[in-house]
Amino acid sequence: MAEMSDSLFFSLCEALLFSSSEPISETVILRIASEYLQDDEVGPLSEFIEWYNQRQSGLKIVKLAGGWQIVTRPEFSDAVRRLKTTTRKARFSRASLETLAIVAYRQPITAPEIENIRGVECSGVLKSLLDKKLITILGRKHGPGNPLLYGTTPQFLMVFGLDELQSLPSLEEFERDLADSDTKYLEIPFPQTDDISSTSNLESVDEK
Amino acid sequence: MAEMSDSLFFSLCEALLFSSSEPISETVILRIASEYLQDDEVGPLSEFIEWYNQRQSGLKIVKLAGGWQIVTRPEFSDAVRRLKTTTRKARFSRASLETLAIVAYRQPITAPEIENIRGVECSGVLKSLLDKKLITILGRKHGPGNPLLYGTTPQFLMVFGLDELQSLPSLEEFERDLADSDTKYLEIPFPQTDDISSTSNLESVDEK
Amino acid sequence: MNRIDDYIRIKLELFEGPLDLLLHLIRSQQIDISAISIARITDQYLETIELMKELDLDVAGDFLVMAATLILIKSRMLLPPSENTADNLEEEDPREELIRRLKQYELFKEASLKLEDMEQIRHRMYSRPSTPDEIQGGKDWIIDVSLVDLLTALKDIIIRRKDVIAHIVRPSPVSVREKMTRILELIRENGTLLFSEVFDDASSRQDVIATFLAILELVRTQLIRARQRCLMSDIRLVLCKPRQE
Repeated sequence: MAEMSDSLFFSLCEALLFSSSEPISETVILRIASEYLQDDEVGPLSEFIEWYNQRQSGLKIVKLAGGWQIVTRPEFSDAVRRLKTTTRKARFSRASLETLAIVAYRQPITAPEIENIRGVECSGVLKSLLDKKLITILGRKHGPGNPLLYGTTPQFLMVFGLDELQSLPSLEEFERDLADSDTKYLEIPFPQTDDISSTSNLESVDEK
Repeated sequence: MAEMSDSLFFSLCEALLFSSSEPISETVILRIASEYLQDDEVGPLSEFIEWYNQRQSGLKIVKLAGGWQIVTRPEFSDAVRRLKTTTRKARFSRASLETLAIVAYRQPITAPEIENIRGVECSGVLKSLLDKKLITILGRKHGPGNPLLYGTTPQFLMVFGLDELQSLPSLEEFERDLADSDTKYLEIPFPQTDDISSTSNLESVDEK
Repeated sequence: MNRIDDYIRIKLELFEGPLDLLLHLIRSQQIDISAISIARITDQYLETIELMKELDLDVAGDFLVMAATLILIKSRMLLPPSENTADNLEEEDPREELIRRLKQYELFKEASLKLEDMEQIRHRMYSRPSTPDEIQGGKDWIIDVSLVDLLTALKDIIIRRKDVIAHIVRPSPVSVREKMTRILELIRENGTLLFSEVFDDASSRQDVIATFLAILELVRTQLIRARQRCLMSDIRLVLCKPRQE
């Protein structure tokens, strides 16, 4: 529990984080705190975050795209969604997710390189990912044709709940998982069909 | 202080109020709470508000326009305002983006030339781009009126993550990757060189 | 069309591409990717493609390319080892490249499933809605704009003003026309200009290229002439006499 001397700092941090709809960097928080508080009142941010996240609350602080942000706890997501009239956006198609995964792990990468890995043409998917600002153009590759290079954006980190790219699970982990799970193949007789709503009634056939 | 039985209700209320930018009525809060909690867990809202407002915090709940809303406490308003001026985003208007694009791709260029391309007057937009240090004055063009010549700045390169101006992708390259079948931009006669007919050669030489 | 056909159709439509289909065929055989029998997998693959055609599914070119690749590998597997490599070199497994690609694809497919999970967890956490006062200018700008926005803006202008302009989309910051003007000025001032001098104020490779193209263009349009006293001597640029003279 926080001591009284921390309280003003804690309250200021809470007010700052609350008032922003986007992650704020530690530097900005501490700079503003030091402008409004005595030096000895400004504590390390980690102390505030630890205190905040262990209280009984509907909220928690997470690190996203390099900054800190207050979000609602996942267990209240259904209730919060009831409040919002907006329905859940369409989830990502498998094509988008595959392409994003390739861009995320192999960036900077060119369109032909992505297509080579996926084995299919991907211009439509790239366009939709660019429109959603999940990927962007990083420049050009030096070499024949100087093709454009793509990479992920801070928005990608935000949407997938990542602090930084290094927080992505390593590909070696997947390799290990795949090696361990040779026997699980039978359980997945066909690709998952959650992208296409019309298959929901057919899923049951699958399970019979 | 809240008893344990209230905690879930309190947390839910906090999550709901947090996630809304507008006041929520007591009726709505209690209705949603009763959908997600046991009857005996849902307490009177006033108890939650009283508890919330007496904690040491940077926030408080106020009644506004017939509903309840979390706001930052007045004593932190300067700091919050400071945060907003620090992290405000320069959202680009269409006019700014278009002007910036023309300057980037046709620099050095004069205001009349930009206006000729955009078909509208753009002194205000140019001023705002100058203020943002995305463009700068490169000199004057020799000719009638000696108009100012504009070009992009190192700040421009930083914002767009480019190492040099030559890395700016051409629209053709962009379209090639995205191969947008609806809109055949490639059919638009491209560098139709008022310059010279051999510009297309320049492009290909560039890429070697 | 009956329910089973519908079912198969939907399943087939769901394959992301030839690699996805192959991976599925391999998984349903419960074998390791490295141990695939090309003959068997090729037959199954071709059958599936046939089925897709029967169901009037649009079989994309990518699927057919893979079919050809499989048949090629199959035929190479049937060939006896060639004589000149048999002695010292291990004959390369014709399946090698395909196996490598399948494994790579499988890895990213796995990664994409993980991304999906991550997105679902993230989506259950709501942040504060943004308010209008967060937008617009402040002192330290965080500029929320990308190259894609820039290109899109450019595209919009072109579409809107297509009749008026079609010449704004070259990313070359060095204008050949400017170089032409500059060279003409220099020649007019000095009466003549050495080819080597022209490049003195060229600041970059782009600049050199633009200057060179400017000279070619000036020569082509007969505004200047290039003269050389003897082989290997410096080229001298002079103005052409106006035609009407």
